[in-house]
Amino acid sequence: MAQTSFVKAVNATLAESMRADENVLVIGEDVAEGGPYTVTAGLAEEFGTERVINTPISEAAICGVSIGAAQSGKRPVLEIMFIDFVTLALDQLVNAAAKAHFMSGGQLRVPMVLRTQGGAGSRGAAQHSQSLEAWLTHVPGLKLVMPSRAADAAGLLRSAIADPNPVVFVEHKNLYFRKEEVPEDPEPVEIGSARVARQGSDVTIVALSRMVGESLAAAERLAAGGIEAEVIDPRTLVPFPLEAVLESVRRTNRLVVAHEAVEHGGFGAEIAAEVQNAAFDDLDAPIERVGAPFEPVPLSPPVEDAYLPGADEVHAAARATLGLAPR
Amino acid sequence: MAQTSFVKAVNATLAESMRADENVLVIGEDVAEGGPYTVTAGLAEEFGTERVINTPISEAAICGVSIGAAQSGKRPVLEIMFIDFVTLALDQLVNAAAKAHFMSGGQLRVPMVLRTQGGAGSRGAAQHSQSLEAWLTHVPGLKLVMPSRAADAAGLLRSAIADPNPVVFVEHKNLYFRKEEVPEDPEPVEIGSARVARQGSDVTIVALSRMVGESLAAAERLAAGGIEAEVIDPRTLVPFPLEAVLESVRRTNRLVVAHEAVEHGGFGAEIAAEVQNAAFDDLDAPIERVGAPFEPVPLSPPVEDAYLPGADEVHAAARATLGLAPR
Amino acid sequence: MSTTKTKAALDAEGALRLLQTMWRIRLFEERVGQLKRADQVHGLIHLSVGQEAVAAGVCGQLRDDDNVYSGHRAHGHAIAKGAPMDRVMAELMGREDGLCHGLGGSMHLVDTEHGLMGATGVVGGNIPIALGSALAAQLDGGDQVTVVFFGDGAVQAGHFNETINLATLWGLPLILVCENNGFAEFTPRSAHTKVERVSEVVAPYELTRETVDGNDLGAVWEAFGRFLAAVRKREGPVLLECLTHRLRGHYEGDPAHYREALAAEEWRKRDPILRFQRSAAEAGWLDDQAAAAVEAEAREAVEAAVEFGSASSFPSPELAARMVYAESEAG
Amino acid sequence: MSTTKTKAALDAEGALRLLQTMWRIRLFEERVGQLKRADQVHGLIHLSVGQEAVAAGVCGQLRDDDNVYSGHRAHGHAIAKGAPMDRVMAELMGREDGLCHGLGGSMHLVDTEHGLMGATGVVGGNIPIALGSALAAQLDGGDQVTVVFFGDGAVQAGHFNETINLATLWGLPLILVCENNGFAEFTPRSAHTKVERVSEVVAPYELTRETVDGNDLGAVWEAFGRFLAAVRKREGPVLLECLTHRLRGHYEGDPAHYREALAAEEWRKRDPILRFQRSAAEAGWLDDQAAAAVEAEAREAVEAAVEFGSASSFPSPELAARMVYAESEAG
Ligand SMILES: Cc1ncc(C[n+]2csc(CCOP(=O)(O)OP(=O)(O)O)c2C)c(N)n1
Ligand SMILES: Cc1ncc(C[n+]2csc(CCOP(=O)(O)OP(=O)(O)O)c2C)c(N)n1
Ligand SMILES: [Mg+2]
Ligand SMILES: [Mg+2]
Repeated sequence: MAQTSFVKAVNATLAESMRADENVLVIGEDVAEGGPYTVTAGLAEEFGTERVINTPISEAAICGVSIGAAQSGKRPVLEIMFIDFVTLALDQLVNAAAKAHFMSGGQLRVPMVLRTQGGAGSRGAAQHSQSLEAWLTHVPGLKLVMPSRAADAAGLLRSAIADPNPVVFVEHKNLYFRKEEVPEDPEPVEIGSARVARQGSDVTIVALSRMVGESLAAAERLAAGGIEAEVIDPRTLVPFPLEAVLESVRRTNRLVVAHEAVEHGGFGAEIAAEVQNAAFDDLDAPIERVGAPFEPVPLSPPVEDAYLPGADEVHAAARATLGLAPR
Repeated sequence: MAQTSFVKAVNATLAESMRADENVLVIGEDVAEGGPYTVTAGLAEEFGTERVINTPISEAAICGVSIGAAQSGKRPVLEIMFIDFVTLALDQLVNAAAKAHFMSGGQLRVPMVLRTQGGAGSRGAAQHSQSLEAWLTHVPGLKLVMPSRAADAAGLLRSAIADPNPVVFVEHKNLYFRKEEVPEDPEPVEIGSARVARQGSDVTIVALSRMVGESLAAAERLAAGGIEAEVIDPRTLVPFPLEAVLESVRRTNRLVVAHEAVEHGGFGAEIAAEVQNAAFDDLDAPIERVGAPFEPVPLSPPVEDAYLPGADEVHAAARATLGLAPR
Repeated sequence: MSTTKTKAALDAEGALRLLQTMWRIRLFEERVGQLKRADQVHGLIHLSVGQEAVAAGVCGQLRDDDNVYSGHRAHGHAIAKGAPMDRVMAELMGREDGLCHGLGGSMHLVDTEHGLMGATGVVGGNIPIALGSALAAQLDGGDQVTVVFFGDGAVQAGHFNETINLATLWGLPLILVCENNGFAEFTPRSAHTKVERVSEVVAPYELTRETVDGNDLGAVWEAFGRFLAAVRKREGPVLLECLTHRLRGHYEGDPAHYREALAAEEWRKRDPILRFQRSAAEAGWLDDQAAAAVEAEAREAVEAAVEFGSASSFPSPELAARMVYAESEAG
Repeated sequence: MSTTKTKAALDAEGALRLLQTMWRIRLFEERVGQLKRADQVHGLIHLSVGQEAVAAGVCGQLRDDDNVYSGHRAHGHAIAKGAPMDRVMAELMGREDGLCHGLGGSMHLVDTEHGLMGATGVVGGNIPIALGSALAAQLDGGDQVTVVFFGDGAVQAGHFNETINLATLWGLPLILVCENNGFAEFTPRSAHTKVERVSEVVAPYELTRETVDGNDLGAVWEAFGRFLAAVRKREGPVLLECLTHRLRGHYEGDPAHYREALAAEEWRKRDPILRFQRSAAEAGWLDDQAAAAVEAEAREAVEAAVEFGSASSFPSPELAARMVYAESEAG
C-alpha cells in the first residue's frame, strides 16, 4: 500500500495513461499549469504542451475539439474546471458526443473522458459548488462515474480512458486532498461495478461521492445504537449497478439513498424508483432520500453548513427507515 | 366555448399579454416571421419588431439578453426553437436566471418566460426530438410548466408571464395542431395546480404533456376491461402538486407515472420517489413508470414508433399494478 | 474522391466529373423533394438546390482520407464526397441499408469510409468538432486536411468564434467553407448581423480568407484548390466564403412567404449547373450532347437509388438498441 | 455616483474624489487579503489591486440609474459605483448585513439601489445580460446607459462575440469595459489567442473602440467620458479596453509560480494610485499632505467596515430558504 490523495491518484493515472498510449491527450483551461487543484500538475513537463493542451475560456469549443479528436482516433481527457460550467459545453456533450455512435449507425466512436469537479462545502457559493451529475444520467450514450476515494478514482479513470464511449468523470473538490491508502499498482475498476464499503444487516445506505464518507460516519454512530448499516458505493451511475443494491435491500429490507446534489430531481430519485419497483415486497419501510434542499448553494458558512447534507442527515434517515426518531 | 388549437391558444395569449402590458417582449429566432410552427405569427404585425424581436442564432446571448431585460423591468418571453438547443442557453438559465434572486439576497428579479418545444414522433431524429424537462426540475429558482392542452397552455402562459420568477414553458410539437375546445376567455391557470383529467378508483395515472392524451386512451381501454383509471395531469413540474397525486393514490392504491422523456433519470423518478415515501402504506403494488428507452431518438419511422411510449405502454403498466398481464 | 488527388487545374475530364456530381446532387434532391411530399423520405429535409457548385468544387479536390463535416443541408456534401447515392437515399427513407442504418437521417449523414465524418442538426455544431479532427491530423503528421461546411447563420453562434480563435491559435489544418446564401431560415443576413461578409467577421484572426461567387464552379474550384494546397503544407487554417442562393424553401414544406422567388429568367443566368455547362462548352470541354448524357445518367442513378432504398427493409428496434454504446474492440 | 453626472473634465474636487475611491478600493482589498488568510472572509476571493484606476475612472462618471455589471473581480467596481463599503465587507464575511445578506459573496455583489446589477463567477456571463439591460434602457427612452466590466479572458468565450454582434445589430446603449491585465488565471493572453488587443477582436463590428493605459486614471477618465457622452446620445455601443496589471495572484492563495512578480521599483512607476497622485500634484489639484489625508481617511473607513462586518450576525437558513423565489408584489 502507498500513501496518496485523490488528486495524486488522478494525476498519476493520467500520467500512466499518457505513457501507455500516445493518443491520450489532456485538454483544458490551465491544465499545463496544473489547474487550480494541481490535478494535472507535471504532465506538461513530462509530455509536452502538444499533448497537455491549455485552452482559452471556450468550454463549448474545447468540448467539440475533444469530440472531433476522439472521432479521429485520439483519446482526449477534457477537463471542465467546474461542473457548473459544463452548462456551456452541454450541447456538444449531449447532442454530439452522446449521440454520434447511434446517429452514425455505429460508424463513429467518441472515446473521450470529460473530467470535472463539483460539490459544495468550500464557500464556493452558488456558481462554483453545484452537483449536476443527475442531468447526465438522463442522456443515453454517456457513461458516468463518480468515485468517492483515490483507489476507485485511479481504477475508474483507467477504465474510462480505455472505454470506446464518452465517459463523464465527476470528482468532488472536498475529496481531493485527504490522505488515503492505495495499492501500489491499482487495478482498473470496472465501470458499472459497485463496492460494499461497509457490511450490515439492518439498513442499506447507497451513497454517492462525498456522501460515502458521511454515510460511513453515520454508520459508526448507528452501530453505537445497535443498528448495523450496509453502505454501498455504486461508483458508477451509468450504467447503474442495480443488482448489487437489490441484493443488499433484500437482506436489510430498508434503503437510504444519499447524495449531495439537490434532492428534487436528483439521481437518488432514480435509484429509489428502481428499487421500489424491483424490490417492492422486500421493503419494510419507505425509501428515504438524503440530499440538499431545493435552494442554490449559499456563501455564508453557517448557512452552507446547514445546507449541506452530511452524516447527521444520513443517520436520521436510516433511523427513520426503522421507525425511530432522529437522535 | 371556442374552437382552437394549442398553437393558436399560445399565440392568442401572447397577443393578449402584449396588449395588456407593454413590458412584455417576444424574443427569439424568426419569431417575427412566426417561427417554424406559427406560434408567434402576426405578433410583429400588431406590436412591431421593437417588441417582437428576431435574433440571430445565438441561444446563449439571447437568453442572457432576456435575463438582463427582465432584471430591468421587462417581461421577456424568450423562444428557444427546440428544447434540444436549450443546451446552448443552460449556463445563462441555470447559473444566472435561476440564482439571481437568491444570490442578490432578494434584490434582483427575473420575470422571464422561456418558451420551448420538445418531443418526438415527427421523424425529427436524435437532435430535434428530445424531452429534457427533467434537467430543469433539478434547478432551484426555476419554475416549470408543461401543459397538455390548449386551455391549460393559455391559462398557464398567462400565469407564467405574470410570475416574478423565471418560468420554463415546455410545449410538445405534436400537440400543436389538434382541434380543441376552449372557453371564450380562458382563466389564468395557477402554477402548481393539477387537473384530474379522468376520474377512477382502481389505479392512478400521472401523465405529462403528450402522455395525458395517451393515458386517457389507455384508460378507455382499461375501462372496457372493467378497470377505472384516474388520470392526473400535474401541468406543473416545479412546484409539483404532490398533494393532488397523494389524494388519488390513497384511494386507488396504485400508481403509474408516464412521460415521453427517457425513463432513466426522468421526472417520473422524482414522482415515484416522493409518492413511495409519502404513501408507502397506501401502495398495494410497485409504482410503474412509462417512458422512452435509454436510447437517442431514431429517425426510421417504425423504429421511432416502437421507441415512443404511448397508450399501449400505459395500458400494460396499469394492468401490471393490478397484477394483470399486458393485453 | 481519391482519383483527383493530383488534379489542380480543371480539364475536360475533370469538368465532366464535376458536372456529373452537380447533376447527381440536383436530381437527387429534386427527387427527394417529391418523395417528401409522398412521405417516402422522413424528417426535416433541407435541400441545397442552387448550391451544388460549392459541394462539387470543394469535395471534388479532396481525398477519401480528408475529413468532411457538414450541417443540416448536407446531401450535396455527402454525394460529392463519395457517399453512395443509393445508401444516402436509403438513409433518408429510414432503411436498414442507409448509410446509418436509417437511424440518423438527412441531418446526420455519416460515411467514414469516404471521410464524411458527420452532418449535424445543430447550427454550427460541427465547427469545433471539425477542428478536433484537424488537431488529430496535425498530431498524426502527414498532409490530411479537415473541411467543415456551414451556413451564414452559423457565424453568429458563439462556437464559431471560439473555433476560429482556437484554429488560428493552434494553426491547425482546417478549411472552413461557408455557404452564404443570405438567409437563415426565414430571416435575411441583415437581420442577423451588421457584418455582411463572413470573410470579414474573421478578419482580426489573420487567417487566409476569401469570398467567391459560389455559383461559379470555376471560381470555387480555383480558390479552394489554392487553399487546399496551402493547408496541406500546414500553413494554418483558411476560410472560403461562397456566395450562393438557396432556390427552394428553408425546408421541404416551407411556404417561403418571407422572400420573393427569383424570376426564372434570372435563375437561368445564375444556376451553377447551366453556368458551368456554358463555360465548359466555351472551354471546349463538352458539348450539349455530352451535358445531356451526363444529366440522363444522373437521372438513372437517382432512380436506381430510389429503387434501392424502397427495396431495403426498415431496421429493427433491436438494431437501434445495439447502437447506443460502442463495444470495445478486442485487443 | 450621482454627484458627478455633469462633470466631464477633471478638476481638483473631482481628482480628490477619484483618489478617495482608489484608496478605498486598494486598502479595502489589501485588508480583505489579510482577512482571507485569517479565514474571516470566505470563498474564492479575486482582488483588483493595481487595477483601481479603471473602476474609479469609469464608475466615477456614472449615475445611480446607470446599470453596471461585473465579473469575478468585482470589489472595486462595487465600491466605485457607490455600494457602501461596510456592506460589501459584511457580504464577503457572509453576514446578514451584507449587500446580499451574505448569500452571494465576493463574486455575486449586487446593490440595485446604486445600479450595481450584479457580478458573476461565470467568465463573461454578464456580458449578454448587460446587453439585456441596455435593451430595456433603449425601449424606455431616456439616456440611461449600461456598463459591463470583464477581463481579457472573457473575450474568447462565445457569448462575448454573440453579444457584440447583437449590440451592434441593435445599436444598444452598452459600454463594454475590458480590463486587459494580460492573464487569465495562470496563462498569459498569448496562450488564449493570436489577437493581442481586445479592441482588435471587435474590429469587424464597427463599434467605437479604443485601447488606453488602464493604469493612467486621466486616460481612462477622458476616453470613458467621451464614450459615455456618445452612448447617452444613443450613438450605439462602444468598447473601451484598459491595459492594466493585476499585482496579486489570480485568487487569494494563488502561489503564482506562472509569472515573475514585478520589481518594486517598476511597480512604483506603474501603480495607478501613485501615478495619479504625481500627476494631480503637477496639476496643482492636491499636495502630498492632502493625498496622505485621503489615504488615512480610507484606512479608517476600511477598519470601520471590518468592524461593521464583524459585528453583524450570520443570516439564518430560513432567510436563505425565503430567497429562492420572488413573491409577486401585491397589485
Ligand atoms: C443551435 C440551433 N439553433 C436553431 C436551429 C434551427 N435552425 C435550423 S437551420 C437554421 C438556419 C441556418 O441558417 P444557415 O446557417 O445560414 O444555413 P442555411 O439553412 O441557410 O443553409 C436554424 C435557425 C438549429 N438547428 N440549431
Ligand atoms: C465559464 C468559466 N470558465 C472558467 C472559469 C474559471 N476561471 C475563473 S477566472 C478565470 C480567468 C479569467 O480571466 P480574465 O477574464 O482575464 O479575468 P481576470 O481574472 O484576469 O480579471 C477562469 C478561467 C470560470 N469562472 N468561468
Ligand atoms: Mg444561410
Ligand atoms: Mg485577465
